[in-house]
Amino acid sequence: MTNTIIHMEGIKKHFGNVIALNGVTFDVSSGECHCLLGDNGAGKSTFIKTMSGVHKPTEGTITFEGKPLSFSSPRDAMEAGIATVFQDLAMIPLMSVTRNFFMGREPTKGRGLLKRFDVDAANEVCMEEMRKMGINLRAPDQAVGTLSGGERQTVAIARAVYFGAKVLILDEPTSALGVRQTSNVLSTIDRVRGQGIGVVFISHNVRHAMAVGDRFTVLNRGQTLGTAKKDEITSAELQDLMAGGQELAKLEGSLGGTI
Amino acid sequence: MTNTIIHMEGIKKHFGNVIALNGVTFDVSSGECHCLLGDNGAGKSTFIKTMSGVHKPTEGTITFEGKPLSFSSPRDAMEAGIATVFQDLAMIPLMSVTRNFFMGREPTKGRGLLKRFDVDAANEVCMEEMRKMGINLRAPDQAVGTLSGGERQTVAIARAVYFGAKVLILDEPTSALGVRQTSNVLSTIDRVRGQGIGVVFISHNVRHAMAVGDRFTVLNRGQTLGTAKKDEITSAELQDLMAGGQELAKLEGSLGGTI
Amino acid sequence: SDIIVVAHGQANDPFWSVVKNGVQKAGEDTGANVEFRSPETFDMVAMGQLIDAAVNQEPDGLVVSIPDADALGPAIERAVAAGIPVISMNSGSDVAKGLGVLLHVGQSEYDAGKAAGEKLASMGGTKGICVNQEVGNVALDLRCEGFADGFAQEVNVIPTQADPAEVESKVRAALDSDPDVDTILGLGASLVGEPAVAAAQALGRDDVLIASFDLSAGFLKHVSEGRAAFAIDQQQFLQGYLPVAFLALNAEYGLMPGGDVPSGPNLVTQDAAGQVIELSAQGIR
Amino acid sequence: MTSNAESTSDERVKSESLVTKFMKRPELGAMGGVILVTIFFYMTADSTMFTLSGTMNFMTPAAQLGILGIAAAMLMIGGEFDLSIGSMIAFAGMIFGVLTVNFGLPLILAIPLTLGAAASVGAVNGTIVIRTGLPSFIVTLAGLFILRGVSLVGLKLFSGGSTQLRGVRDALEGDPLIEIFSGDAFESLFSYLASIGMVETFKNGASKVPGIPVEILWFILLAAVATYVLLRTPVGNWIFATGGDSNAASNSGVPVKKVKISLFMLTAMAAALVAIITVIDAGSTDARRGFMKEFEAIITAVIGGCLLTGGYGSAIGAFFGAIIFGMVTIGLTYTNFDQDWFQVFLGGMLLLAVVFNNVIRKRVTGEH
Amino acid sequence: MTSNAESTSDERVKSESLVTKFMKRPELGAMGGVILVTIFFYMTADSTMFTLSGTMNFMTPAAQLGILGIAAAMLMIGGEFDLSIGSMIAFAGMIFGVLTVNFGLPLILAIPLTLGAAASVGAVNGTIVIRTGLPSFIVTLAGLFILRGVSLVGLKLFSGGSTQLRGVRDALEGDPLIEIFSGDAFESLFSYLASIGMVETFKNGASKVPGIPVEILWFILLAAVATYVLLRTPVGNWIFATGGDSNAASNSGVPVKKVKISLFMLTAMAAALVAIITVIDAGSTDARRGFMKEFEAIITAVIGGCLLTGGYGSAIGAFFGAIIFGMVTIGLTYTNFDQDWFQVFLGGMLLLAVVFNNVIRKRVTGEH
Ligand SMILES: Nc1ncnc2c1ncn2[C@@H]1O[C@H](COP(=O)(O)OP(=O)(O)OP(=O)(O)O)[C@@H](O)[C@H]1O
Ligand SMILES: Nc1ncnc2c1ncn2[C@@H]1O[C@H](COP(=O)(O)OP(=O)(O)OP(=O)(O)O)[C@@H](O)[C@H]1O
Ligand SMILES: [Mg+2]
Ligand SMILES: [Mg+2]
Repeated sequence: MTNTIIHMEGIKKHFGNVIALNGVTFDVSSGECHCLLGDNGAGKSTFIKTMSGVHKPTEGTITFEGKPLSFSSPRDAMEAGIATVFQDLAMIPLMSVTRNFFMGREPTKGRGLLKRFDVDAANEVCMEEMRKMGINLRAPDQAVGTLSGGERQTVAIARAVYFGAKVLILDEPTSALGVRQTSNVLSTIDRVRGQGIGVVFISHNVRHAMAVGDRFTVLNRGQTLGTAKKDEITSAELQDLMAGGQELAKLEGSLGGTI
Repeated sequence: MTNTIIHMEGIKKHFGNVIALNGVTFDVSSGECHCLLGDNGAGKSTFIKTMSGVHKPTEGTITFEGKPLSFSSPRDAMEAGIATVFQDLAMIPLMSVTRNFFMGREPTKGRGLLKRFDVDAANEVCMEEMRKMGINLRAPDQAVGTLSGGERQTVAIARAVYFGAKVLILDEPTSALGVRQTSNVLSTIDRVRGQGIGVVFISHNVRHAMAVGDRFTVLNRGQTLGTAKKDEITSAELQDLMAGGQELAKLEGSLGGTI
Repeated sequence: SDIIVVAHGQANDPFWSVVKNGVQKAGEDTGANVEFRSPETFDMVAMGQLIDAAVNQEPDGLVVSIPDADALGPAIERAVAAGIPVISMNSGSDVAKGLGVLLHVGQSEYDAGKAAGEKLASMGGTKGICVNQEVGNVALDLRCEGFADGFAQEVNVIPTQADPAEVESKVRAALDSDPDVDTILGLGASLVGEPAVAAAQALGRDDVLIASFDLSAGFLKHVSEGRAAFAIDQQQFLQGYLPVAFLALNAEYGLMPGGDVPSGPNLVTQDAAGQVIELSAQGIR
Repeated sequence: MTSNAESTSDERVKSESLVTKFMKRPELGAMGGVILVTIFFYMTADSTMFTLSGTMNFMTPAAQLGILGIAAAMLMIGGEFDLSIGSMIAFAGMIFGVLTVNFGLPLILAIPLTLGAAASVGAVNGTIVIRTGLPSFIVTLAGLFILRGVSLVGLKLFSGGSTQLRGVRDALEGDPLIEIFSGDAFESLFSYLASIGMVETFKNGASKVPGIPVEILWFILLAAVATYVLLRTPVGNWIFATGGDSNAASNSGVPVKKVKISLFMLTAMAAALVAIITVIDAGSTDARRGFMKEFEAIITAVIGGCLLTGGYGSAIGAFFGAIIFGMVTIGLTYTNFDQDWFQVFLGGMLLLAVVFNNVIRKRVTGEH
Repeated sequence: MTSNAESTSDERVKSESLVTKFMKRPELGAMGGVILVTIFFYMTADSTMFTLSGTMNFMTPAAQLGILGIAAAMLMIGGEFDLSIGSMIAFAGMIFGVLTVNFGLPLILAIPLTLGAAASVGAVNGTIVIRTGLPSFIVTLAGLFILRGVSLVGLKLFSGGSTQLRGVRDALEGDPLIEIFSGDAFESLFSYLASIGMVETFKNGASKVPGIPVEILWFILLAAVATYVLLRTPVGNWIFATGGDSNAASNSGVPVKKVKISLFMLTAMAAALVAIITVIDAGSTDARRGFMKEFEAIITAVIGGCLLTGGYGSAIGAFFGAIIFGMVTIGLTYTNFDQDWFQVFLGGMLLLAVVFNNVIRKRVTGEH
């Protein structure tokens, strides 16, 4: 693949005596949606955090646009064009929606000493982006801490989509979303992929993954189980891999095969 | 219904100038799973928080086992036999899994001045309950803050199931769970319902709701859209109600009708 | 010989830094190995512990100030019982003998306050305030008490914190709200005396009599130029110097004076102030 | 993508009066306290307290405290404390005194050097906090002791044995910059006002208020700039984010470390500014300057509505907090109460002021 | 339900040495500081510092501080501060002095009454904090001023105008309970040990160590009880939960309000205990007793690893923290350093001790 944006090779990550990642290899190309799947605690979040500069890998190399690179902070990764929706959302509850939306990348107006945070423009962009995702905010200065779970998650997604220049990483972005918002997010993924952005999508929902994914990598207990293209695998096989090969409890019948 | 455990009538809740609930009526009987559905920000979490004693309703009455009642704290609700998995989980990140599991209801041994927290028994119960849900903890004294998102959610669910004597309220319990854990939770709901416990289940996943729900109540913008029995409604109808009647984005084809 | 000094005032307090300079000078002059110690704040419990620590080292002589005989008594008695010669200085003249202390060098705080009060009354003061920057410090409270008794007119105590700006504002407030106040006694020259003069100047009240305990170069300048009445000098350099010198001599030759040494009070008025300024700037007076 | 039919009006929002909107701003809560305290003294204190000269009198210490308090508030919003600012006043005062008296430097050099020295200490504090991950409470506590100790040693060294270094005023006689850092501003205006009777005068006709003490102007300036920075610039957003959750902020691309170090430098420089103003004013400096001021600065910030946990507060709040504190400390002297009750009174008034503006705010905004 | 095949051994956990496990406990980190400080003084101080009598000497202030520090640590773990404990020492001392001297009550009455008075003030503090939702910092700050002011007024009233009340020792002469609250324990044992030469004596033959000062025993007792409560009882779990996130704790059924009020009562009573011990020991009390102790108690807790944000820390940590602080403050007098450098030294040692145990802990546990 000539258009690989980011390539991670043999990533290991230890927390004290806990081995969270034990050699994971992964890449994402422009214009594709690469799904990262796996059981709870498999290491997905830890992995994407090394990709977005939050954690330094204990071992392994990162190649960004062909050059070896190591992000020393999330800001570096962001400036390289990587935007992330973290599983814990990285929101400040006491701050307003707009301030959270633009945190770290505030639009300014004016010049020199008068260069200031362009609050009006920011409010407008923020309301508009949220509306695109299916949430009508009451006011852009509502504190994020008083938003509902789904509203909050939508802020994080809208923010990442707005700033995701080259790679967009989404860690379980639809977990708290309603049906309408979920379908908006999935179609947004489709749209940005069309614009040549590489998307890393983490989900526990096989159906969501199958709906937008081009490739699927499954992690299990800190290691890669393998990568498959969309046409090489079925929902059922994927679900089996995600469960780490262990049996599922009954009830499946009424769920129609996939959870 | 003679076996109604809790009945909430005309519940309103205002936060300053925000109207979160505008007259919601809801009840749950023993041995049933009553699903509470609705769009993001519809007021589901706010509603169940009034049910579990966290918020005092601005207006409206609560009848518990036939007697009018008002919980003055979550502890009261808990002592009445209501256990809740909150959407934000109500976990203390710095504390160990076991300590979180038993927070507020610690098992003791010994007597009088020597009455003490029975740490060993607690650890054992906690590990065992987590295992039942499909999570093998490394150690019961790991801090909850270092657990993965799904692991953490599982602790909250296992705790509520363990202590839910009469009513079990689950606010989007499966949002961060893997397929294996999800199927465990769904089958757990089925099991406790069989034991005569009333379950309130909030979800955005129509399929999960259909899989375990007996009745479905849909909230929209702080008001009840209506309640339906399982055999009175189809998935598609339900999903339509949950989206608040608004159109969904495309992509549905590949999702096979339900999100 | 080893001599340890335990005092209740801190090394960064202008008054006590002069005492400490006296201690050091005596150490240099006699060749004794001296150490000056004090608790971090006016704290009798901590001071007792410091005396205990000193006693444990069994020095050849111990110098203490005794602002609270009840609290420090046991520790001092322990030193005496251990055979360590003890001299008290600064405060405690009335109780020293009873504790087995050999002699006392200093001035009674109460008497000094009283002397100041009498002098201010004789200069025509009719209503006074006593500005206390550390209320609850018994040594300072005694000064105000003495002042009130010696002045024999109405005296109000103004408590303040150790901040010159606040002292200045409070003195202004006191003068502003009660024009009858015409006499101010400060309990520290740089912390109270100087701001008090500034406050009176700002209000154009040249008639106010201002006196202060202890010396500072700035306050002495005010005295010499007539903006303040006088400063009360305990000559605390002596309180540091003499006991150390006595104990050093005692260790070497067994010498010891036969009675207490009064180091003050000495009122520094306009004529004397000029010559004292330089010495004060060097931390000797 | 979704229907834009719903306009901005929302059936789930009750309409809100202007007063409510106003009271929701935390900084304005502290104003309630100021009003309460003013009313109290208006009724109990001597009338001279609220004359122009009386007001200047309690505003001067309030301004000195407020300069520190506003800086402390910004640092606290950024999630950290600085306990060394009190000692920093003594330290910066010592540096400034030595530069002007012993080295004879003019203000144009002495002031930048003093501010620079303070800023570098602040940078060291910040760097230690960030490198070690220790709470700033304990790191700057060490700074509290160390700086105070160094000031003592330095003063003794440069004054030849005394803990006081004097002669600053003489050394700066005629310095062109002295007007900005000491004395009173608008002097001619005030003497004009006095001559036409708009300002009280002494019996001899001189104006009772020679001008506005410069620290008050600095105080107001700092409050305005700090408010602007906090609310209207990207950096302000970073400060709130850093204090709200430094992990989340860092994950969102906020340069958390730089923000924190800059804030430590800012508080240190605010302390140095207070030191410069007070040292020129008094003409001398000593080792006890600024004693306990770190504490009062934090009090000021908290009265003004800052949360100790960070991420919430305002500079305007600290501004009013300083005025409340200044008014209460000085005010009792204007009353006829027994001065022994000073501390009881101070504590009681502080509590009352804070509780009062809390009650008002809750009543008005309908929170629980 | 799921396979139980996986045994407890997990391929994703590296094995861990005993040392690592040990060092992971935060409280033991503070031990590193104690060791460092000990080594330092062992090399620089007079050899008498680590004799039995020297040890008792620095342990006495450490114990008095530690009693406060452990209580403050528990309160801090519970998410609150109490700035009024320093003043509470003066207040409780005043009450105790008045009860014994002016009213002539025996200890069996005076002590419960004093503790009761302190506890009710603590309860008031706690109730105000909970009712108003104000930060405890500001509420107890008001308490700091009020209690100190009341002590001053009370002392003046009952001592006839002085700020000092004397004669407690005489009033309690022969009281049977006095042994528990003052002086030294195991006196006969120690004089026996001295007579056989196991304990150092003065030149004149008297034992240098009359016994173990009772405060040290109280200190150890309190540390043990507090540790037991925190780690081994439901209440301990509630305290951690309350401080960690009072919302989440309350939602999980922890009686957050009761926990907080009890902790405020506890700290107040700890201060009263220190007051009783020191007043009997000194035989007098004055209005400045306990000045700044609130501050030192918080320092102690923080050195011992408590987080200011609550929810984390230990009583054992505070125990070692108090020993570090006591050793550093008294230790300097055993060395030849000039007293002028005392504060520089104190600050430096504190920072060093804290940084050191932090570095050690990180190195050992492999955290970053
Ligand atoms: N800071 C940490 N210290 C110790 N262990 C950690 C830490 N962070 C993560 N872990 C452990 O590493 C493992 C991987 O966690 P991670 O969050 O990456 O899982 P995940 O795949 O994202 O799971 P989920 O689907 O539940 O979100 C977990 O078992 C977790 O307990
Ligand atoms: N404390 C609060 N102050 C102001 N508004 C609030 C507060 N809590 C909730 N709200 C508002 O009330 C509405 C209902 O919130 P709630 O959390 O109940 O929604 P929800 O149905 O649970 O949504 P989700 O599915 O996203 O979790 C939201 O619009 C939210 O912004
Ligand atoms: Mg995850
Ligand atoms: Mg919700």
